[in-house]
Amino acid sequence: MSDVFEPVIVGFTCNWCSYRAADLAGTARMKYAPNIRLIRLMCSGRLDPTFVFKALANGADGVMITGCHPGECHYLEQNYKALRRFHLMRRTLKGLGVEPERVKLVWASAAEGAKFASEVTAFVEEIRALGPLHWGKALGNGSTPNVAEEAVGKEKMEVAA
Amino acid sequence: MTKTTTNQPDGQEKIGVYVCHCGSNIAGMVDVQQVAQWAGSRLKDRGVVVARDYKFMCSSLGQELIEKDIKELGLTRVVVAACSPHLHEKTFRTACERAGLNPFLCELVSIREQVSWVHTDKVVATQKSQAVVSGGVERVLHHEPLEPLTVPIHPDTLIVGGGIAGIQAALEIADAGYHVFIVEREPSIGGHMAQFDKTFPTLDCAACILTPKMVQAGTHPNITLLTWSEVEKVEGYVGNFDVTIRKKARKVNVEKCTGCGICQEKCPKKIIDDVYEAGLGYRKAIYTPFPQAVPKYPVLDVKNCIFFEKGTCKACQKFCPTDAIDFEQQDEILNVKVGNIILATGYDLFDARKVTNYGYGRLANVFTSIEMERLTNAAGPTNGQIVLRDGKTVPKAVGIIHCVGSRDRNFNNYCSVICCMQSLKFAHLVHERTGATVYNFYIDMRTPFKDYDEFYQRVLEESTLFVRGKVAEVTDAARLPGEEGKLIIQVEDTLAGKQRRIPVDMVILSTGLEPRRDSREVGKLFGISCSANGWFTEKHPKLDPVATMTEGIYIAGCAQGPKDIPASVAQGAAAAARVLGKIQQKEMALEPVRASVIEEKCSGCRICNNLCPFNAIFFHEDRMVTEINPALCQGCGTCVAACPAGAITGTGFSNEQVLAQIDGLLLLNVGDEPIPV
Amino acid sequence: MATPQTLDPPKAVPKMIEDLTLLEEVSARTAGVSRLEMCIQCGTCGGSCPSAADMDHTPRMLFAMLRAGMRQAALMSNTPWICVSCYHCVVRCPQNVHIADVMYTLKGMAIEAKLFQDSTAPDFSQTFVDMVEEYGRSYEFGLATRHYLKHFPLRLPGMAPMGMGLLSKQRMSITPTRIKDIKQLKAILKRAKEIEGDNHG
Amino acid sequence: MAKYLLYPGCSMESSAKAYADSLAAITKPIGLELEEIQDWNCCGATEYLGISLTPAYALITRNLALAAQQANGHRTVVAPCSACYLNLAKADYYMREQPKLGKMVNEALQAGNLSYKPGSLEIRHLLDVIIYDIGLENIKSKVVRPLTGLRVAPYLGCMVPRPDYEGRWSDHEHPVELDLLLKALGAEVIDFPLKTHCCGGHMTQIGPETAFELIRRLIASADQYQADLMATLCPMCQMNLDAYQSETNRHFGTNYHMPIVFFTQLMGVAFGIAPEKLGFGMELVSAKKALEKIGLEIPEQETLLTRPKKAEGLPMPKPLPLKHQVAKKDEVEK
Repeated sequence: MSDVFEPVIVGFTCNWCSYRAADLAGTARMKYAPNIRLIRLMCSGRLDPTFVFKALANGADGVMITGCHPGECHYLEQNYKALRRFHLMRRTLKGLGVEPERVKLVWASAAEGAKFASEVTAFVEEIRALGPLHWGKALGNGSTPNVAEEAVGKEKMEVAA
Repeated sequence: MTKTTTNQPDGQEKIGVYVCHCGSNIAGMVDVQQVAQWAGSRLKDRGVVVARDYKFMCSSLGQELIEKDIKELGLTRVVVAACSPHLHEKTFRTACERAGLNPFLCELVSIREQVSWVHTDKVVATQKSQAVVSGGVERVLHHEPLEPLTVPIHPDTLIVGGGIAGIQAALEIADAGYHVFIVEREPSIGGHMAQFDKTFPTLDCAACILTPKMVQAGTHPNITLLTWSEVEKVEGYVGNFDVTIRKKARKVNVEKCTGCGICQEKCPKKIIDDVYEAGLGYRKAIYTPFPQAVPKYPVLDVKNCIFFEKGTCKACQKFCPTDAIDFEQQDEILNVKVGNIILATGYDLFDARKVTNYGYGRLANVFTSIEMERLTNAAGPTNGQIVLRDGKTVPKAVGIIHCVGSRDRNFNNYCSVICCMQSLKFAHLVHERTGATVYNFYIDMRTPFKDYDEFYQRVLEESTLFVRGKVAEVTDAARLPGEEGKLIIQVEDTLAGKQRRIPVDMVILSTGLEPRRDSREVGKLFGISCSANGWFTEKHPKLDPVATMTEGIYIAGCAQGPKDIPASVAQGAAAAARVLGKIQQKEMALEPVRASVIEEKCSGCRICNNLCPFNAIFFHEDRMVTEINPALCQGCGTCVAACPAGAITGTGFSNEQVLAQIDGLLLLNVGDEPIPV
Repeated sequence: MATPQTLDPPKAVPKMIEDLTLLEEVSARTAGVSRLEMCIQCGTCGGSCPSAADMDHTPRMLFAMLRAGMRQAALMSNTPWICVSCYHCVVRCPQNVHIADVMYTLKGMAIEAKLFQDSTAPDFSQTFVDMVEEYGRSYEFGLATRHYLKHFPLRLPGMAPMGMGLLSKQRMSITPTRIKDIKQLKAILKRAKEIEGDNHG
Repeated sequence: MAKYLLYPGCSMESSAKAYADSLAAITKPIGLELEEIQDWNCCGATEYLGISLTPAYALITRNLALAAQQANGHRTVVAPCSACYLNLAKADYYMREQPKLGKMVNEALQAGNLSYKPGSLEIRHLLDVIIYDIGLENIKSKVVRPLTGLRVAPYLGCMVPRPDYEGRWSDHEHPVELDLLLKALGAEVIDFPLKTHCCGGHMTQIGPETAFELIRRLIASADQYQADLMATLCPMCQMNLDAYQSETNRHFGTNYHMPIVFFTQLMGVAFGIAPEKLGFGMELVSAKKALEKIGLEIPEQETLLTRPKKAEGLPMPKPLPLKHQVAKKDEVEK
């Protein structure tokens, strides 16, 4: 193994579009960086900011959120809510001293396997350039930092507002 | 097959892990034996009591393996690492169920589409597979046994749109013995097809094949025809929709009207008919759009009626032999209960005036395809004579331009499907009726279905001149001798590699199809989504083309995307078959991926109340708590993520499940110690 | 002992070597996002072009040549030089290819590779640019006389009345205007040329 | 502080002096305040872009950088010349579309201690500002000598309505803005089919035969419609059609006499400003005879080439509604 930093990325996908895009990338045998591990949600609107902070705290170096294109949400418009949460999350991360670029939002329809693959590879390179996060270790293993949890609560109020 | 380990459980849960080779599809890139071995030893503390790998888990032998372990080892949870859950989730859930385990205690994780097929390093791919399995194991620990929800299905059906797709669907369901409501916005059913003259590739007369179906729909005892009506509100959910329909005032008492047509004859107000005659002909203020209209009752166009404008006239009333004209008639609001809804709302035509370089609206003898349909129609404004806009001159040379407004990023970037064949049909009709020289300008000739290319061959035989090139402009600015008084089509003949200027007398623009201008509002009304272009989105583009993401709502015809008559009819029938299947079941099971409120935790903040696109969340003012209707909830989980009190939980995708999966996925990254639960 | 047989070397090398980097290079050197690779060969450009009759290849054909990697033939084509920048093709192109800007790129590449059939157009551009670089403003009188003397000496007598007309009507100045801070402009252009060289040198 | 920054362009000082003079004469009556960008340089016309990318864009953008410095809160740069307008708009647009280009250009500008943030200025053509900000009602109210009886061919040329990155014009092919303005001045505006076709651009310099054909098409068509003159808004168009008209006549053996004037000159006439203050007389194809027509009776109609009015036969489709709202008088005052 080389000494190149291999980041670990957690990817959140929507059951209807981006998870199917990942399936399509597979069916079409498109190659992309192996650093991503996917979690299937029903909708990007399901993404609780806690999930992102938890992933980063538990050793992920980056989080990729994927959902249907604006206007194409299978639940009509919930991806817009994901978009708003995404911006708030980036702001919160910045406040916590983490590069906001570690969280990325990508729209990918079920037909966009190629886009999904290239976005993953590109994001891995972006995170590689940022270097390891080591957030979890600094804050004690495994548990979501309290600051983040508080921020999450506050954020929810803002999203709903 | 290698059986790796059998552990004695020390926790309450006993998990079985099954790693599939999928022949060499997975085993070629992932060391499946190592994954199974690793799971058996490393995840022993997490409750894994057995971990196996097997050549084809989805085979009956593979499934029996799981069933046997459940029975013999008393497994309480199952994780299968194989292909995408979209492929075989149901297979393995069913296997569990057969062995007496609640099917929702099984988790399928993908190591094929998301690992072996997309990565190239076996060591890394194997590591990733381990992480994915670990994520599945952590997640499955938080699964709960679920029971599917069942709802009764009301046997009546609502069909919105009375074009050929809607008519077909209605007849299929009505013939099967169930009641159908057709809601049509226009005064008559028939849709666009009623405007056409001939239909490709057989050149059947459109009216000859459509009219019998219209009559059938109009007289069928199981069909309630609601023309000149629109849906205003849809409430409820699959099996139990409450629909509010506005029946616009016709100003004609249909109980008395015999459809004799005297009112239309006597009405003194003549108006350009923008709908049925595509602006080429006229109608009266009281009218039926065409002679074969179903129902036969006319509609009074209040906006253009002299009586409503000036307070005098009433010619229609004076001459009506049955006293059917009722100026006082008001809109009616109807409420109907239906179990399923089919949307067959059709399309709008692209507005050719937007392509200013083709001069439609500026140059008199540039026509659109729908105008051409009316010109060729024997019942049209010229009795089927193909003439210029002066109403008399027969053209000697005609240019037909394909792809107008389609396959063009300045307008619509999709192919409208029907235009090539439509253009060939016009080429044939112009040739047959005028003997004119006909040019067809195309980018690519698309004639893919049964007998279509044969029709192309026929038009070629008729000496139609085909020019491969997208027309650059149509102009009346003569530059060369022979161009004066003509329309000049300037185009690059791409096969000859030269710019050409071709003088013609008449230009026909084969305009594309567009989603209805109000498709987004209609989609919202019925709770379904539209593609970026505005077509209704089907549940699956290949395997579920007439269902939508909302249970109980189906789509058919051009509302789903551009298509020709055979395809529209097929979709109408397909949607009907789906609806009949549902009606026959009498009740249906819903996927139990639903959100619910833990009332003790709910603070009554109402943050979630406005987030639900399906109106499944309602608030109890008296108790100050929120509740979710499980039949309306579609399980997106937005409210779960938004609840600041953590009072909403989503079955199948609960916070605990997702957080545990994160833990599992990152197991290899947080030291090498077991994760505290 | 048999004489060893030797194979004759091929008498001629294949005439055309496909250069598949050409399209990419042209696209990369064009301002904005050229979308050149999106061309569907529909011919809207060739049909729209007011000067297509004088072109060796219609723009569409030229793009096919770029795709086929015909570097020499594409850069030798007079097509970009005949382009009048009327943007008819650009607004009509169904794929939104930046056709006019691709033409500018091809001119630059042709000059760089010294591939053109007739130096009139490149000279005109170069003379114009030289004057702008010198004065910061264009200098029509100097440009016209220099250009016509070199390329259309026979036409000059015919043009003279026009030139005299413009002069007498004060529509042409015999002396050039210079901007105040020409030093600043020259510094900017010097740096710009260095950047351009680093990119495509 | 003027509301608009003016980028005059090189031609306004020489070949298009009539444009500059007439513009100066009409700004006051219509209340258009223009402030010239200090020490602006040539935009490179259509030539520099064909030589080298970064220098060409740096040359253009220096003007935007200077304008932004001078802007003082106002964002609009007005260019009366089509090529200048397009080059400025194009640089601003492409630097946004392709940030790499913006970076390279700013690196170059750095050498002159300048910088420009793409998108910070709004670049508009003079006609756009007159129609959509000043407004037709306002202009109509200033007309004291309507151009009644003068048949004018509105001629915009290429680079104003195309490529139109910001969607400012009613159409790429048949925009109505110039027609509306000339009609407001009382002129009889012909439905000129070639109103946005090309005048030949720089081909008069490098391939005269190509250019002569393009000039012929325009003049012949305007002549066919019996236009008394053509009104343009571009110095290059005016130059090509006016100065090369006799050469074109000689080339084809024709005998056209089609005066080409700037629309601002006609505005001045309608506002009652003396022709000599408007640069009349500078055109090589004299507009004298055409101008004599103003105020005289309308010539015979029957031979005029116009599109047939629909009287019988099949009805025509309705025209597409205008994309933008032309400003009303009171809106401008706000």
